[in-house]
Amino acid sequence: MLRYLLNRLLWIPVVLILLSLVTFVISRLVPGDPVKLAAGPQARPEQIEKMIEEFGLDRPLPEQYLRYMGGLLQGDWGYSIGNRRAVLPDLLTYFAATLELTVVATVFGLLVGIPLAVVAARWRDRWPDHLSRFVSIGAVSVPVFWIAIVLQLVFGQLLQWLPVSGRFDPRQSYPQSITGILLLDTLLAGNLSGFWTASRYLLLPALCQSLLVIALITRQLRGDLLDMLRKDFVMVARANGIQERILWSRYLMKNAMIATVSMLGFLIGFALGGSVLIEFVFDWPGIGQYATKAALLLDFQVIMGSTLFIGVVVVVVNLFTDLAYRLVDPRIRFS
Amino acid sequence: MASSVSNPSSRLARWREDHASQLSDLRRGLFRFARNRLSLLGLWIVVAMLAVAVTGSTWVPFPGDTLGDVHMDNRLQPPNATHWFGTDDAGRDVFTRVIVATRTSFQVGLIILGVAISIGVTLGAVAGYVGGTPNQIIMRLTDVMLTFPGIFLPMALAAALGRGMVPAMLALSVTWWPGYCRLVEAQMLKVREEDFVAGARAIGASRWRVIFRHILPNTLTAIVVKASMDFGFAVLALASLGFIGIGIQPPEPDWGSMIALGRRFMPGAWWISTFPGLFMFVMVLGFNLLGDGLRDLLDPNATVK
Amino acid sequence: MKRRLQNPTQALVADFQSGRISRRQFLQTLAMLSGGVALAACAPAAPAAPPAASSAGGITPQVMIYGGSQDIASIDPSDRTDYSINAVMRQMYDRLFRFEGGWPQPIEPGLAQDWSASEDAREWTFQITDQAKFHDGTPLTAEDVAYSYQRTLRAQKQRASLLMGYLDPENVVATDNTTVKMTLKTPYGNFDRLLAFLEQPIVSKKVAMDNDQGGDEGAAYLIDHEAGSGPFAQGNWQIGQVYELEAVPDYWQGWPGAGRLAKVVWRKTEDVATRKTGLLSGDFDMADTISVNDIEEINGTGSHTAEVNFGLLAGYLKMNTQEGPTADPNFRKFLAHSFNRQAFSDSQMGYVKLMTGPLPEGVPGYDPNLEPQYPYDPELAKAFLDQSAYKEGGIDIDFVYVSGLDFEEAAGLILLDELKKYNITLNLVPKNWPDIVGACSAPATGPHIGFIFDQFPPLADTWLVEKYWSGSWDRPTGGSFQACSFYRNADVDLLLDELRVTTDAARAAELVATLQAAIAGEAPDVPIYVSPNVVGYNKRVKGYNYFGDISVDFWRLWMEG
Amino acid sequence: MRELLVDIKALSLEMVTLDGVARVLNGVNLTIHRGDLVGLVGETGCGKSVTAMSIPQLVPQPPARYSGGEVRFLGENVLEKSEEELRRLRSRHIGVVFQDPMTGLNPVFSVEQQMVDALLSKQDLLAATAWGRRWLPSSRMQRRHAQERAIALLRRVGIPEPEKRIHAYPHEFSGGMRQRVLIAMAIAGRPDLLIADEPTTALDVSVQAQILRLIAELVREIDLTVLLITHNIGLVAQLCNRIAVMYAGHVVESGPVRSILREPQHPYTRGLLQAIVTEKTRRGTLQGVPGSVPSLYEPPPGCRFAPRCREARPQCTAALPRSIQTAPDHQVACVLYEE
Repeated sequence: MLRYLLNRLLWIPVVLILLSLVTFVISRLVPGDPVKLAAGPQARPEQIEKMIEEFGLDRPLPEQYLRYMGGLLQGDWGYSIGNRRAVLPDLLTYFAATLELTVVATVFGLLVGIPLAVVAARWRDRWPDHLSRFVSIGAVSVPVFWIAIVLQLVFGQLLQWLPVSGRFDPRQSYPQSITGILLLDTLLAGNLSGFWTASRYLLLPALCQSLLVIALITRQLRGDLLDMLRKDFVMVARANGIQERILWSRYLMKNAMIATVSMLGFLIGFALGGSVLIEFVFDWPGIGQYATKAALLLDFQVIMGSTLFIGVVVVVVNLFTDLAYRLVDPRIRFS
Repeated sequence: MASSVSNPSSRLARWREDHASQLSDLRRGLFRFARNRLSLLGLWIVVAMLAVAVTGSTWVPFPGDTLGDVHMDNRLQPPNATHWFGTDDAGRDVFTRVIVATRTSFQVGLIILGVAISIGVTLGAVAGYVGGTPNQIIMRLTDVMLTFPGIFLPMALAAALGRGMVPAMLALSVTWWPGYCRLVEAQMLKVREEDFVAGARAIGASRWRVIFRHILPNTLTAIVVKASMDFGFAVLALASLGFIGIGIQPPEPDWGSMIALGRRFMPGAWWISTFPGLFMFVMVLGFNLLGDGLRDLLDPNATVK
Repeated sequence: MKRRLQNPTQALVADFQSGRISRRQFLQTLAMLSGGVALAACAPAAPAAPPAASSAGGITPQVMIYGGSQDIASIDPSDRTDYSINAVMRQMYDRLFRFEGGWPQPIEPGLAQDWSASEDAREWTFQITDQAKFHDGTPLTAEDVAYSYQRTLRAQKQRASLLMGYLDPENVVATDNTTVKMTLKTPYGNFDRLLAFLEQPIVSKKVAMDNDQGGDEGAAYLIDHEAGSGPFAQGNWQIGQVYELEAVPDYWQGWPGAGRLAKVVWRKTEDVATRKTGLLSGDFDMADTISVNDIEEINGTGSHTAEVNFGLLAGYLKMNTQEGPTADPNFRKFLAHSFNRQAFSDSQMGYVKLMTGPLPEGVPGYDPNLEPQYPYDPELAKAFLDQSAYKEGGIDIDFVYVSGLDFEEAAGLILLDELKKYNITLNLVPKNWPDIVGACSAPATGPHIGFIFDQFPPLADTWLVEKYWSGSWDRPTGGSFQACSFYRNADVDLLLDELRVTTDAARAAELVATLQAAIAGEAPDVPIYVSPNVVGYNKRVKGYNYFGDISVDFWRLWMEG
Repeated sequence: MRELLVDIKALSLEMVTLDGVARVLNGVNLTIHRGDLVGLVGETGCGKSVTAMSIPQLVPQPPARYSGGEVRFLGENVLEKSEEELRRLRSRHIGVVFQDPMTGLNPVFSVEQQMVDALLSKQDLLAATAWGRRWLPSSRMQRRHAQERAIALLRRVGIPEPEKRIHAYPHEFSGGMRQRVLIAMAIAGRPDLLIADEPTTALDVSVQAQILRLIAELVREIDLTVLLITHNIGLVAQLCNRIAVMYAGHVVESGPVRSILREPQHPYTRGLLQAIVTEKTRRGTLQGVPGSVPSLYEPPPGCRFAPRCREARPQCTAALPRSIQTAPDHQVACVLYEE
């Protein structure tokens, strides 16, 4: 276990170097003149030169990369030409919102997806299976930005049940930031009405984002369960007279949970990937929105920073799911 | 059995005999596929969409509306007998534009996957066949590319490459290959150990000949299944970029940008974005149902013994 | 358009802008008037009299939720770009002048109670009030004013550019506690208007220096902390999440309305439809940049108003006068007369003010009777086309615009539809803004036609120089997007050189008139329209008065309960 | 006469697959008396396992479908029993040991949990002690009790240090040990019948012998009746007292081990026995049965062995041969003995 952990940890710098190389290459493809944009329309030559120097764009590429890497390691991820702020603190702020959305969406997805998968496997090739198949394939097929708009239209504008944009009711006083995750912040502050408000704002975006998770978990887990059903231990359990109900709720459930844990990193990655469009539509101040705006503004330090940051998050999440999987699966835990 | 190789019927017969087990697998698969109503539904959707894509521009009521005609005196009409899906903010017929956009979607889907598969298969073949350091380099790069979730990377790349359809397609293509690369590499590693490759090498076939004649055809089915699923996703991804505002080229209609445009007129003129979204959903659903059915069909574990 | 001329200062400014009086007359009269105005303005702030007019009116201060279309990322007084940032800076800081009083922008005294220029318009002296104090309680002095300008000139960011042409940091000095003196590099008669437009916020020198990190003059701190003396102080402020302004009840200039606001919450909502929905559902009391498509719906509610005003945000089809078919003036005129303005106006529900020449209405010297005015006229267009080398058509030209802006796309589609008749293909090329800025660097990369919006101070020289002076694009660092016509006319260049330094108002007016005619005759661009500024608000909101900016001045607003 | 435990009469079973309907069992007759040790032999795919698993009704339906005959266990037709009755039958009366010990235990539960559950289930106590009720004092006592019994059982099947090993997870056991665990679970309810479906096929040769010895010991000690499924006639010869030979869904010959080994009567049985290498086998005389098993989708008419039979004659294909008693307790289904 320790050796494995060490091995994985040693790999991380290599992956990070490759990640930063990819993002660096992309950022150097940026055409036009972001510096000119940053300097403003009436910029004078000395302003532009000063900025080019500040960004180090006058240096040879390898040197630029080394400078960039050096900055990364010291927590200097450059600064945004769009909002004039340092990239890393902004990434951390926006990430809290994205994290909140992603975690809630993943939990949603699991809550719906796992039962759907179990039902599909239990009644294979019967109508529950077909239904779950249709739901999961439908969920990945629907353009997420479109369904988001439709939900806004229906629940926000026609029924007026739920708010359609932002994170919190502007009429209530905004919770003081402790973690940046509003659900947690309001709970920590004992602010139940705030918690309720934050949940209402979270509901629609999380629902949209969970679609992909539902789809993936249902298809994958159904397959895993069917594979398990073919295993002899199911037969042994039946031969020992263990009731179907207990077989499913106790034996297969645990196997399914372990299979789910092994997929968790993958799922969270997917949910994160969906955040770009969801945040765009719901005006959710997260990393997806930050990155989208940067892409439209050719804010290259932010493009680089947010892409890299998301890559790092996925690497870390994968590492943690791997560890979690190793902790819950006795086959690996005790070997 | 006739030994004359030139006789086509006997050649066919011999081919059938040689591939008897594959053929029977295929038969079984088709049976299973045909029994699955959802897969069939997917097939029909794809066929119908393809027909719409190919013929659409010849029968839509207002072909000019996709070529730059504007009718500012006819803006934002709700659906009616003339304009089944209503008109948009430039007075253009939404039905016409939705139908014609089907063709665009097919084109971009094909191009994106074509480029991605070419890159992925080539790199995967090299990695899987050559092994060693090249394999390590290619596969680590693949891992890294797969680390970026969703459209983060294509978005960054498309933005960097500039605006319009071509950069967007290029960005999607060059971020889409890792899946194929991994697939082909895994298949290569598996297949190259098998006997017939050893046999082909023993009779002195060149490396590349072995790759192209013997190994790649064996990975083809896996690629086809993946591609059929990916097609819908490629269309979705491009529309997503279009929605954000990267990768559109008016007056050519595009579902993603139509939805984005319609969003400004919500909820009053709901029809501008509702119909393109619905069409896109149906098409992607069709491809996914089909792909899912194909996967079942070609997955050896899925066939009942 | 609103012109409220009750106030003598405003009347004077209007006279000056329309060229009825010379700059010197203007300044002299203003100097006379300003004492009185200043007294009037200061009266409520005098320690003896409690300032809050609101309490007098008996209207309880309310919290206002404002739906803005942009985020407020940075509030560094030396680094401002977005309108949203200016909107809150205007509330947290005081400036030398105010101009929120109405439109066209009259200069009203702010911190500067009185000001004057030397004969050659190079030495400018400002008398600073001694009433103002920062939110931390320290009094605001001339030293803070001088420091604020120096700091911006040193930082060399964004809005500093216009100032840098006239000033170096050492040219700004505080000669005593209430006097600031600026010495310009070149004479400039309209310098006070430029300063008013630039709205340099006056920051507390002490706070900036106390928070200095490695010589950044407090930049890292001031990016999300204010150190100003304005009517509102910074409240709950979490970047990207929440921006709140808390009223300062005893603000030194008092509160001009019958009541005042207690607090303003700036709620960033980028999507235009969501902003409207939020307004109508009661989430917002007020929202800016409302779509013209939503005006009828909002006005139809009875409870809400969408107010349309036309300021100085003007859209042009800028044509590349150096490269491609558009280098031919006849072809440019053909394009100009081919653009169906009425159809475009229809596409914007009629909420446009079509332009007739290079300058928008509202800029002093604007000539409403200029010829030609580029009416839509296919016959005339055809005549110009026949004189060009492209009689037979068969060419492709690019129409570049900002992707996602539906009104720009509509303009492109209208032109595309028309040009098909002449066998000319118009490629609509949506680009993101930075790409356009980059492309406008040089004629070789510049688009054939670019749909570009310009906005300058209401000073004819700035408008004409930035857009039509060849030095604005033919320079080592490349041109700005405003000069994307790459216009070069030696005569025009000469006239512009003269305009920039002349201190004689009559000569200036003459030059502006000549320049407009000369430029319009060559059609380096097609002036299309002044974009409407639509602000929607609940009728409970009182005191709104358009003053040329997208956003509103919260200081003047109040809400009925 | 000893008690008749299992009586399978003319059992027919079909499998519905994508290729059509496979007639897997075609009128199988088989009897097992208490105390018997029956070896069920035949080639792969001949229906041995399906026949055996029909007794506790462990053949998944669908795809399987019983199309005729009956399976009587202690006189009652199991084909007519309800799911709950079957469950009791399985838990109390019949133990099953499967072929592959590697997948027979759930990898994510400890051996203890699985054995305790199995034991409680056999006493119908599992539902009452599971989930929410798990922490009730009575449940805990039941579980502790079951745990003690599980340790005793593990000790009995030859697992060293069972008190410690019981807490281990399946992957920590070798294949042989896992099979012992599975046997322990199978005999935990003191079943009337133990079905061992090729229990040693997946194991090393050295381990095979140990497992067989264990079964033999258990038979002696706890008076177990065993149905041993195997394709290894040698094994049957050593261990069993009766043999049933199956071919393509039909029992072609059955009888006492001695009788059949000495005088095999069905041509298939003879072929099978000739394929065995013994010390008497002379070089060059090793023979198998030529040809291959017929398709179950389109079985040949009449005797299914006829196409491969050296002694086939015209009437073989006319109808399925009757079962004929040729010696005491020795039946054969072949037209050769019809005269």
